[in-house]
Amino acid sequence: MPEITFLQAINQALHQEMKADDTVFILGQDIGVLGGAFQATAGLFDEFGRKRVIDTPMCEYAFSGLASGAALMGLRPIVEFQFADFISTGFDPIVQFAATHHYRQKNPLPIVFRAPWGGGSYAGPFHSQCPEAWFAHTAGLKVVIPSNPHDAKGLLISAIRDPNPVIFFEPKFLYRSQRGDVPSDSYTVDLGLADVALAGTDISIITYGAMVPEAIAAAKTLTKSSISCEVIDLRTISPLDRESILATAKKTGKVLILHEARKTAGIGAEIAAIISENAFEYLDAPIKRVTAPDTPVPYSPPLENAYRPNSDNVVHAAKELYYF
Amino acid sequence: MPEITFLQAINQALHQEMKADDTVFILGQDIGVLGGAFQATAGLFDEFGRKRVIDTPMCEYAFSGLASGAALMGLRPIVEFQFADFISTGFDPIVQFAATHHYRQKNPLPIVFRAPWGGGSYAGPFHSQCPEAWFAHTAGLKVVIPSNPHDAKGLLISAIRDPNPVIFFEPKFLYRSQRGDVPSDSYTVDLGLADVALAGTDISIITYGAMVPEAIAAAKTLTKSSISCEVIDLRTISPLDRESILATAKKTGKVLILHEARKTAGIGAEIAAIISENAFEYLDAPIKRVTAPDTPVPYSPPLENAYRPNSDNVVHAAKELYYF
Amino acid sequence: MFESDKTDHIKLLYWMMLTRAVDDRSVSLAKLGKIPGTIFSQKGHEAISVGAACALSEIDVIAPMHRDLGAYLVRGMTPGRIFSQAMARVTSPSQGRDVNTHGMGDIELGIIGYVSHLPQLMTVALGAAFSFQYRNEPRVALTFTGDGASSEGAFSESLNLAAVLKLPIVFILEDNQYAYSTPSKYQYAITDLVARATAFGLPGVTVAGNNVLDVQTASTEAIDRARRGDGPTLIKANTMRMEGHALHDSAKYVPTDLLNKWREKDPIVNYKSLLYEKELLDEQTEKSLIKQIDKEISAGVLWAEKSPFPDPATLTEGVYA
Amino acid sequence: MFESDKTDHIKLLYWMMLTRAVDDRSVSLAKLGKIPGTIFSQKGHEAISVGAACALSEIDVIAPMHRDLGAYLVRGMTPGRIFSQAMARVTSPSQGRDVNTHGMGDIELGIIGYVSHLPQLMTVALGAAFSFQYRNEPRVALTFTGDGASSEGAFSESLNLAAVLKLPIVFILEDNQYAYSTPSKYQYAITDLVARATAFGLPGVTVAGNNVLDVQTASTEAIDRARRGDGPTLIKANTMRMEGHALHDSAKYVPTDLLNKWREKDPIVNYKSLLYEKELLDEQTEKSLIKQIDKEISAGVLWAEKSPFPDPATLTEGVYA
Ligand SMILES: Cc1ncc(C[n+]2csc(CCOP(=O)(O)OP(=O)(O)O)c2C)c(N)n1
Ligand SMILES: Cc1ncc(C[n+]2csc(CCOP(=O)(O)OP(=O)(O)O)c2C)c(N)n1
Ligand SMILES: [Mg+2]
Ligand SMILES: [Mg+2]
Repeated sequence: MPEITFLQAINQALHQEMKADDTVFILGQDIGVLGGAFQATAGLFDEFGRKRVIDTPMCEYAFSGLASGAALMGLRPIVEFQFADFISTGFDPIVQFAATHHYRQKNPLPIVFRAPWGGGSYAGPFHSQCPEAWFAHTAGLKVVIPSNPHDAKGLLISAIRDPNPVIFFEPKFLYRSQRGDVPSDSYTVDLGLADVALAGTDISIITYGAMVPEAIAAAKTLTKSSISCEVIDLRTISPLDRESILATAKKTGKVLILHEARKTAGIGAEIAAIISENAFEYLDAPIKRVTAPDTPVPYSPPLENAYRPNSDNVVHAAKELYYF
Repeated sequence: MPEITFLQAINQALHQEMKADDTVFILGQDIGVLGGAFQATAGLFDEFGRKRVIDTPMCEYAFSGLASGAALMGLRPIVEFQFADFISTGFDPIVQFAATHHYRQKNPLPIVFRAPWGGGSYAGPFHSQCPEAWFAHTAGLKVVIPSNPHDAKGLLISAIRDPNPVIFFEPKFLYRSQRGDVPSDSYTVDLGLADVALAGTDISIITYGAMVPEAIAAAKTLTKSSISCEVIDLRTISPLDRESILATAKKTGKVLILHEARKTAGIGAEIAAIISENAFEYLDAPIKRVTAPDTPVPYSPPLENAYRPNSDNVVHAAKELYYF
Repeated sequence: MFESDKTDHIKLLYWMMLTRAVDDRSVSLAKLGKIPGTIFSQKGHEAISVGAACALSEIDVIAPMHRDLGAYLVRGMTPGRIFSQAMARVTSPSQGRDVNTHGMGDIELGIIGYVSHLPQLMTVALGAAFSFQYRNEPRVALTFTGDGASSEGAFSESLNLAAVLKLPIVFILEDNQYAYSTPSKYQYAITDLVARATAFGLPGVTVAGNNVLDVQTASTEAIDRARRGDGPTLIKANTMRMEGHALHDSAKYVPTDLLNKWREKDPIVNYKSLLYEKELLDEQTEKSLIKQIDKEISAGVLWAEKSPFPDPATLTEGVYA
Repeated sequence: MFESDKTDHIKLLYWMMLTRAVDDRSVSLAKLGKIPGTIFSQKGHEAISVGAACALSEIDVIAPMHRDLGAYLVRGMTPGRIFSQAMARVTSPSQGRDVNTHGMGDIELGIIGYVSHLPQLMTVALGAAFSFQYRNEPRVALTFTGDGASSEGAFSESLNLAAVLKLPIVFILEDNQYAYSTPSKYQYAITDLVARATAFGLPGVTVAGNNVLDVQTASTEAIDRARRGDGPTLIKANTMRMEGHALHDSAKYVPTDLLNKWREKDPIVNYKSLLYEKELLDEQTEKSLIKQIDKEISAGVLWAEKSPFPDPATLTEGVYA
């Protein structure tokens, strides 16, 4: 299997699905000739032309709504937001129309809303956001955040084939920093299933996205202290894989939840709630959340470095849990 | 003290603050001659004129942004959304500009974004929403949801005087159904402080908004089974009153969280997380959440009645907790 | 305009009368406490929704708003299903999950149900039009919006995107001079909203919204244009909302003079007179229309009332496909 | 236009040269790895931001976007603070919390800092204008936006709301023919964006955006109008973005011919020639300008480089006032 970057994996998934299914098309800002701000759509324009690779005007509201109408008529739109931060501009038609349509009208609505997501590159408060909790709290949407090239490709293909609106966030910090073995053929990774990224016995680290490598790095460090960590990569944020979450909590009895998004009412809160409701008797220590603080994402490197959790924070928190 | 309705309490707060401070003005749809869809602004137009009571065009985005500019220049805008459901249309300037401005630029930004909120009146998926978790997850906003006429008036006056953007949701189910003693003079109820609506020893019911009366009704029923409930009315949803939450959890060791909003990644999740992180050793039973399910708000009475938690659900869940 | 044969005229009249009858009956049902939610008044808008819908082919798609009952009926939604939607029954297009005309879509009939957020459906309609263009189908999307909704960003974005992509879509702006209680002068600062079209690069047409033939003619032209691949059109139809915004609005804020002036222009009364004048309608036909409509309405109400409410056990079904 | 005295012309030239110098130096600093974030190129836009800002009074307020470095400078923001913002230092207007020109506001200088979401700041600027009207102050808000941003709903809502409320505001649309890689023809379907003004009920004016005097004259008229209480104006300034969208954009998608054509129209070179021609500038003055600017830039860089980074311990401070 060839080793490729996270970004190439995304690009491959788009290529292959567009080739395989001519109802798939993609629209967004600067995704055509430019190939997208991050080159995720590179080559698509040359291969599929303006008909299927549409550089839109700047109008997140209208093109997000357009996706719903096209999906209703049997197409499979992929919408790219230039940054996840700009999904707030197209928020209304996603959370009101797309999210509720099937419940109210019973028509499938296969749409993928993609966006480069998250921080780590000193891009400031408006090019670093992690808005997944807004969408996880909105019934009717799926939310997916992959952590490695293999999953990125397989999950994106699943998302495109899914009959529901899927918010697909791509940790842009991993775009070029993460390489991995990725089958060249088309394949899927099921939505809704977490992955045991690392098996372990003492502490469960439940995480997703760009924090998965941090968790794994921390777990490696912790083995030196003879602490065995299980790392759960959620992959799908909504709906959550409750079984995997509860299984690991019951197994280790010590849970550390890790995410890059802000703490309050984030995904970590939901995971903590699920565990404290359903695996209370199995817990040997309080649940711990390692997350960004409740502030905007600051720009300056010393600030963003302090803002964004990393493997050191995880090691520290895991030790506290272990010696509780 | 005169007994007035929740709606009259809101109306009084607006009147008195506009009278007391001529930097306060209010804008929104149909709030002038009509007095608002629910009559919350009745009489303001006659008293203060079009200059300070502004019927805007339909443009939630622009008028939400306008509020920030006016606040920057020393005014105290109050924005009314016709329903909380429509705050998603003005979402972008609230979560991007208003929420982050002080952190980035250090200027106070005194704005109140008000809206009739929540269900219970068979108004369907788009006139019944409870979107507070979106805003609680957004750093830099305060979120307030009162449960009775007295607090409604005092909290609204505090919100207007607060130097930060405050999302102020008014349970419209209570507008006319809740009456209570309200001082005619101006007074404040501090933001950020929960209220012990009912003291008790066996079970803590942590809730807010239109669920407070349901919790109190349930608590009364439960006394017949000799179960003593403490009802905590959060009042401010963001930032949460962690001390009060932890105090009651530690006191009773059994926590039931109740809200009208959907479950996943709702405020209840954050409360459960706070407790399981900080009062783990005090818990005698798993935390329980009684909330709406993860669906849009359905219209048909049998569906909405099943969707929206009520005192029966609370009684049932509390008994389970009690006999755990 | 009078070249089309008699039946077409009778059909237009029939649809408008049926629209009003459904509206009137809904109001009575509401007064009887049989409708848990609210109802948006349709009076004054019948010629717009009927005229425009009658200009479409069966293969086309509409995305209506809350004053387009006529368009639903023309597309084949039965009065029974409309009543059952209002009465929150499981037989309704939203299975009792959505309120009044909200979410009253039926893809089989080429109707996209709307959400409250105005004019969000315009953006959805763009997508339907896009799919037709994408697949090279000779189909058209037609969507309605209001004068108030024209101030929302979504309105402008939609006109612009439709023009840039040259989509086969027709926008009908129902200018009834009010958005709830807000009159035009507090909504926009121009004399005629049709100017918006030009500013975004599509043709704009103004029609007398109370004249069903004018609406139909303008719609037909715009639809033909779209079908030919020549892109979108904005049709602004002038009318007046003759009742309150919704059930509980007494609309005291509307000057009586204005209402009186527009009462003279009732789209149904005037059209009927015109047909009598042109001898395209006689008393017997009118009576039989009334009778037929009465029958349909009664049957519809009966059917809706007999329809069950949704089972609470189904509450969480169907959030995902 | 040449009635104003020599110093005014020299000032305009000075501000444009300073703008370019800050821009150029920022690019070098970035190449040296001293700027963690990115930088938006300013080349081509100097006459617009400087001309418009120079038309304002001190009591007025600006809400700039990402190509208005000139306006910041004119309002009194020092090159040092601008460098320190780019270099993420605690002495910057955002105390190192926001990136490049984002959040580079200073209310004392009458500058409102922007957020990325375009053109959200237009709506904020409405509020500043509203406050002036509310308090009967003879002040004006001036805000800038781009051709791409004109497709966003917020743009249209802002024009409409400004016109309805007759706010003392001036909108400057910097039409540089591209929005990142997207050329005008995929952005809108009209020939001249100035048509948007009329459609929302405000006057629209087109100016040569590379001619600082034209920009200043048009701005002055619009500002006077706003100050008189006669409401908003949209000024569309034609120009060309001469570099990539931001630091790492090679802008290969821009035809070389187009760039060559506009290279001839460089706002600074041409203005300088004009001043020489009119004998309002001589070599000595030019040299001293260059020298002064060099000094300011060097001092600014030095100051910024000496400025500390923010202390991570302050991370969570100031979320609330
Ligand atoms: C985004 C949004 N804001 C507010 C509302 C509440 N609302 C419902 S109808 C209406 C007035 C609509 O006016 P117009 O577009 O002129 O249509 P009309 O009702 O007059 O036919 C308003 C403000 C809404 N539905 N959507
Ligand atoms: C709402 C929103 N969507 C996308 C972006 C990303 N973005 C930044 S600048 C830009 C192009 C802006 O074009 P224009 O308005 O013409 O200004 P210019 O950069 O050409 O001066 C885009 C798409 C953004 N800032 N805001
Ligand atoms: Mg109207
Ligand atoms: Mg541009």
